[in-house]
Amino acid sequence: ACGGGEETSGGESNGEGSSDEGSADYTVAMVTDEGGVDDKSFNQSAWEGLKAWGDEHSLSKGAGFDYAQSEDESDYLPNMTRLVRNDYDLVFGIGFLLEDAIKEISEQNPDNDFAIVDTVVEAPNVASITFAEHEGSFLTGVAAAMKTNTDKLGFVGGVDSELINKFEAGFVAGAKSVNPDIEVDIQYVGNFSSAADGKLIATRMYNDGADIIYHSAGAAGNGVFAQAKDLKQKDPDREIYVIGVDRDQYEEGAIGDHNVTLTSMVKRVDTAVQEVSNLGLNGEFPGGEVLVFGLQDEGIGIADTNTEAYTEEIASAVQEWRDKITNGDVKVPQTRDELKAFEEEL
Amino acid sequence: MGFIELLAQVIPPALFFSAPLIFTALGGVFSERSGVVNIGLEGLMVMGAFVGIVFNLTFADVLGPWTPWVSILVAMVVSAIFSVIHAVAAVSFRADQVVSGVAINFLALGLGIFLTKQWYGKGQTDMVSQPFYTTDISLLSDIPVIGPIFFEGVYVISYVSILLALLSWYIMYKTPFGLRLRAVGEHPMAADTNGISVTKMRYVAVIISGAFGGLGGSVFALTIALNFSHATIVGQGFMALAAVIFGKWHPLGAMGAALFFGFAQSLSVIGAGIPLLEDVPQVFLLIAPYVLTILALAGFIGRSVAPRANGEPYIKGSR
Amino acid sequence: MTSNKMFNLLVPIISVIIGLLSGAIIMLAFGYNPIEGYAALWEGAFGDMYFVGETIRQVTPYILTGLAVAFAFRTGLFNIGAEGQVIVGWLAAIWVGISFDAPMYIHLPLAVIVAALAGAIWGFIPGLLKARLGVHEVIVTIMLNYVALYSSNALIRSVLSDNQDKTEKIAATASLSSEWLQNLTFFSRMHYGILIAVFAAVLMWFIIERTSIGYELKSVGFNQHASKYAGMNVSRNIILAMVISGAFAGLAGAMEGLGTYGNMSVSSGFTNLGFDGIAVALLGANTAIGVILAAFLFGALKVGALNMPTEAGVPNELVDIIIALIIFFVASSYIIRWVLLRFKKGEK
Amino acid sequence: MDYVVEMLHIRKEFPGIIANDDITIQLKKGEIHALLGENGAGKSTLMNVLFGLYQPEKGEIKVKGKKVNMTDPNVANDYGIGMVHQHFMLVEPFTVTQNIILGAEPTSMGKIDLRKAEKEVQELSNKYGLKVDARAKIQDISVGMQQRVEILKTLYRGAEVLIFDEPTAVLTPQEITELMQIMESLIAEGKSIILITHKLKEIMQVCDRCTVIRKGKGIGTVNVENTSVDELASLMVGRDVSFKTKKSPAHPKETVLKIENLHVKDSRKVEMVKGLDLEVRAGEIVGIAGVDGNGQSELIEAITGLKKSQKGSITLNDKNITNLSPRKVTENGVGHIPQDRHKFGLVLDFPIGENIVLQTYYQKPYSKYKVLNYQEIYAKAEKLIKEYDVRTPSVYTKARALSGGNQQKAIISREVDRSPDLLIAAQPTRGLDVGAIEFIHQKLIEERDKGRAILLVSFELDEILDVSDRIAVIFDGKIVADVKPENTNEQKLGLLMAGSAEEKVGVTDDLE
Ligand SMILES: Nc1ncnc2c1ncn2[C@@H]1O[C@H](COP(=O)(O)OP(=O)(O)OP(=O)(O)O)[C@@H](O)[C@H]1O
Ligand SMILES: Nc1ncnc2c1ncn2[C@@H]1O[C@H](COP(=O)(O)OP(=O)(O)OP(=O)(O)O)[C@@H](O)[C@H]1O
Ligand SMILES: [Mg+2]
Ligand SMILES: [Mg+2]
Repeated sequence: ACGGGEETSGGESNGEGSSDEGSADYTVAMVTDEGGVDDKSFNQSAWEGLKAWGDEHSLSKGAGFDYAQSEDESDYLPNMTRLVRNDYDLVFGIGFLLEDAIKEISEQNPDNDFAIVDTVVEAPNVASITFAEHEGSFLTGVAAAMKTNTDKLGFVGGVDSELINKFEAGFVAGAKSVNPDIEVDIQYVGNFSSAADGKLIATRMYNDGADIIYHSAGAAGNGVFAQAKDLKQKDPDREIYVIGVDRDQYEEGAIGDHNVTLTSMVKRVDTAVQEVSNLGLNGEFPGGEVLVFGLQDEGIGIADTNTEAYTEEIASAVQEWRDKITNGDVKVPQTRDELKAFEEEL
Repeated sequence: MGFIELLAQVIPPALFFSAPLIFTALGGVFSERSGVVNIGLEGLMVMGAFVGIVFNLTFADVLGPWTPWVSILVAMVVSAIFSVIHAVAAVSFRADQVVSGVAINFLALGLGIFLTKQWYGKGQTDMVSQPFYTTDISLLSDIPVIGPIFFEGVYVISYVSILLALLSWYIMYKTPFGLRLRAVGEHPMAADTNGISVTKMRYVAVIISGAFGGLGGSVFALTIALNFSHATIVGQGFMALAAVIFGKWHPLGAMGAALFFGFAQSLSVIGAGIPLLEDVPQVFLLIAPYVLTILALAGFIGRSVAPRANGEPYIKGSR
Repeated sequence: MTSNKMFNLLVPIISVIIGLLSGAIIMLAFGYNPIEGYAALWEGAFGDMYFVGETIRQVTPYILTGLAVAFAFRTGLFNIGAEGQVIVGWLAAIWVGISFDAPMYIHLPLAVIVAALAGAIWGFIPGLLKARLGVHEVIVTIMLNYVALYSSNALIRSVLSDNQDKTEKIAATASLSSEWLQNLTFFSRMHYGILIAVFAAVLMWFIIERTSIGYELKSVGFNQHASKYAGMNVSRNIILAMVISGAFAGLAGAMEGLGTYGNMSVSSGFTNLGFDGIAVALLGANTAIGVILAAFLFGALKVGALNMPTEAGVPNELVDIIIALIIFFVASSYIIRWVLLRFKKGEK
Repeated sequence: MDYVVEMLHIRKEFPGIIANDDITIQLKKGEIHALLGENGAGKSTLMNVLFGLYQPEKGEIKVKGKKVNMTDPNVANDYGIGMVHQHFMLVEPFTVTQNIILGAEPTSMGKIDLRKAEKEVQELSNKYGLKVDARAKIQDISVGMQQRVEILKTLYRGAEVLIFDEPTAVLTPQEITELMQIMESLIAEGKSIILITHKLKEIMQVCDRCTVIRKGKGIGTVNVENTSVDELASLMVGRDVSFKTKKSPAHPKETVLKIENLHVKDSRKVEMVKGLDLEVRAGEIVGIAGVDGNGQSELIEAITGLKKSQKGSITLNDKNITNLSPRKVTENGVGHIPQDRHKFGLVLDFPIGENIVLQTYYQKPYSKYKVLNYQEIYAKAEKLIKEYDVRTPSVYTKARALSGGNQQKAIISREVDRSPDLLIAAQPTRGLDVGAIEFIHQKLIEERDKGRAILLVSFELDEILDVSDRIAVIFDGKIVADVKPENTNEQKLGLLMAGSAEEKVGVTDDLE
């Protein structure tokens, strides 16, 4: 974890102080990717953060803060431009897909503030918000390793890319840290949208003996939930789980009286958005900086909603490893190469 | 992994993956056999998925485990009504049928998302609590070898789709209705001079395709996606259309084509976990179903000839 | 005959008006203010030079995919594969754009031509299969869309980048974007591609209406038997039609690659340019000039729609509904003609 | 009065044209009533009104003296009216039985009772001597059998009044004779018939009365007994028509077409032309006489390059043109009036002007550097439609909108205008009225006199005997006899065409 978060944790109190006068001076908007503002994932989370920020400063949607939704790739830049031209001081691009758009618009409008989530754009007027997903994934790996009966886990990724590899590496590292003999079955869907393919992959993995699957596959992950719930419905005694991603996916796991969501790796995009907005409001906009939100600053969390499955024992083990990470005792791998090195050291 | 195990791995998913395509393709067969081209299958599936999910969400508490079944029925009815738009355009207004099908696709998605936003205040619905679940079909699943492959952990609805294909074949080839339907698609004027109302037959056929498309869409939504959003139905309708043509406009052919797609898809996804195919770059597995289809067409399926009057509005007395 | 011409003009206009009116009714029904909604739409499409620029930027690929589909239709073929042809064209343009160094007068034309060629090859396959084996072009083009999507994703990742989600930006010498146009339109992404698109439309008109090649293509599209009897090579013409159609779609990919984005990203879904191209072509009655007009309508509606949620609180899906209704009414022109005739008779 | 059907003062309009203008026709029970008129006179329209396909603007229809409203074909069926359409109303991929029962299927428990249907069809077929194969698909049977299926269709529905719209246009002489017998047996069964035909001989042969219409107007009804072919013709056309084609003796010169030992297979890979030899010289018309299906189509397709031949040679002006592409064949000087004008002869959706240059569009002056010169194209078209009297609103009208006769004239103008050394005319007058036939025959002879070699293929023996200078009889893929028209007659030809061996020996003496 890097230092960016530490300063910002104080940001909230600062923001509150200035709420009265600041309202009209500093306005903030965000542009979603194709998932839309209600994607139950980071777009939604970001919007919740922005709304919270608005409430905090008694602003209303359209006057003070707003969002623009993109239908497809070609809409990112026009949406940004429109918001800038509507005099929003800070515009967030939510998701790494908006990287190019932020890059371009920040050059065109050097006097505006911009922020990008999930990737890094090097420009003096852009704040890059990233998350230590590998750390959170490490903890879900720990939880899964504690929970598994078959010593076989699954990881379903959306698209085989640097970002998703972070989830994969962290998860595997976490699991193997608990029990080096655990096998992790890894497969990528090829996209973030095909629930059908997600389901097919989950079918195979559960068939092959995996009992817990961590997905990082967006809407394709719905297929993983569908398959887990199906198996649970057929045999309620079977211990079968999914680990959610980005936000607490407890709701998705509900099946009758049971719930197949063991836990979720939660990215607090809302917190990040709220904090960066407050920094901007206070004239401390972290332009040109890369803010890494990690375990330490609660930018990454792990859900414990499913108290039945997510036992005390697991919780305490997870806490133990969390401390090791925040202490710096454990350095979580972010790539497959780093993972290899990590495993060798085990 | 043995061959049998492989089959046991691949076939049940192939079946569930195929079912929505089978339903929708059957709808396409009815419509096109009557001479109405149906590019709108995609839109009909969207409508079915939307209605199936919305109904399911709304009535899950009342209907309990029957919810998915009632949902697909309601989806059938609503999509059938929706398809009347295509029928009116294509049959009564003599519209270019491709154009009107494209309009159906735009309209269904636009309406579906628009209404979702109106009713749920967001671009996608919640997940349904009463989807379809797999079961082991009693007795049949006990058959050695075959049982586990075909009857363990399958959706009953998959078998409904196959039965429906058989039923469609029976209707189309054994009943007066079917004979008249095919006559209308081949030579509407001949049918007309034999006292068959071309308009009525085509309306009925398009409405059937609406019902089947709705069925396909809702089954997809209630077995696989479990919610409705703009990404629920993306291209399945076009795959169903491909199945119609691949299957040479024959109900059983369309079913076979849909099963082939399902099998290829299943194999390509599951293949990544099979030792033999593990080292094949993923992209080859991803494109395999589509390339296989093209090869199959080029290799041994060959020419498929559309019903003679497919796509042509019937105007009395023109030649 | 003159009344026929008047009808040809009147029917689409009336269709658009009815479509917009229906949209207004829907807005009213759901408690939105249609005037505000349409004002926002207008503002978002033509409000100032920036939006005009963006609209034109969106219109550019629509013209080309519209031409691709229309060209195929004119020759009796249905190209649902413009989508895949756009993707391969885009990929090819980027490939040339990032892997060469050459002066602009070589680099840019080369990138554009290679994109067209890539699209052409993607059209050649279904053309060949149709001509030689009678395989229905609709299935093959649908299948090739997926092949293009997944293969180009894999290529971006493995060949054009080092396992990244997108390629690097193309060299400036291969770029269609223009500072001049951007400054004129307050940094819109409008680029010189519109000239290529309009030129392509003229080219299509010329080929179809003015050349013996077009004569053959149309003839084969209408009646293969008579064409063979008249000494035309039916197979060659089917292939040629798909190749030209694919080349247009490939150019649309070049517009995106060399103009709008300057790179290409891994994508989990289609660009929809090809599918929208079907609607554009049909709305434009498969003629070159019609395609240009329809592309403008389509592009303006799509770009303007983005402004509706923010300005008027109207969900932008409403525009999809309006577009659908417009297409529907254009398709049903028979009934509009019929009503118009009644109207005229009544007058007399 | 015992009229079974009366159509009184019928008026039917189409956009821009009055197809039927105050036409009256009354059908007596038990008669065969001819309906005569030029192409486009309005005969089919009138009958479609009777059959309920069109609604008339004015006039009334009475069945057995009772006024009825023919709203659709079902009503017509109910009143016992059946129609055999000019263009067959048969579903090609269906079987004979399926076509016959379509719309009135016998069922048991919702399922078509095919066995019962086949039995009924067989019974009907036996009763009226209409031989059909109940299980064959339409696409696999001959045109003659297709027509019998059409007749059975009406009988199956219990028709008492039968309308035949140009039934003989597509039949061979044998089939026509059979049809006449069938009609007579139907009359004997108490049925009544309206017959549309352009062949006046047929009217004289079987009809009792004849109603003539001209340009949509009723001219009147005559008793066939009291009239003659010439009178009918002039009533119909409005002027005198000469039937015996005027022609001077031929002066054949050098050989233009020489075919030796030709073998051709059809699309199902069955050999249809089996070692055929033929010669056509400049300045003569050679008529190919034969029953349909003896290799005529394959012969023509092989000459014109539409089909590959397996063996043998085709020489044109001493140049080997065997298996050249259609374009090369055309460029070498072959013109071809195809048998099926809709399928091969025209691109129906092209304007008539563009159809005129269907083979020459790529040549100067119609195109230069691949750019079309529409001015030249349409100027040419204007000239030809004037010269050949093609009746069309303009050269910009789509070919589809022209009547068959005018479409045929357009094709002939195109083929003749290219001045081919060899002109192949396949069934050039099928379905045309006497006026048009006269015109076309005249054109063929004119071309002969200009020194062209002409190969005429026709199933109409009249036409063959009338127009040809030499007749080659084709049977089973070979030319089995070569006779002069003046040395033979219909009976002799008929025997030859049936492959009669003795006759063959007898006539081959005629070979030069
Ligand atoms: N569907 C139609 N639409 C417009 N006009 C038509 C249509 N059918 C026929 N007509 C018009 O009616 C006239 C009569 O046509 P009809 O088919 O009755 O002629 P016909 O006497 O049967 O000719 P033929 O001897 O060639 O069969 C034509 O000149 C034509 O202009
Ligand atoms: N769809 C149509 N549109 C306009 N005119 C038509 C149409 N169909 C037929 N006609 C008109 O009908 C007239 C006669 O048609 P009909 O089919 O009876 O001709 P025909 O000479 O009998 O043709 P054929 O020899 O092919 O049977 C033509 O003059 C033509 O103008
Ligand atoms: Mg007629
Ligand atoms: Mg005729």
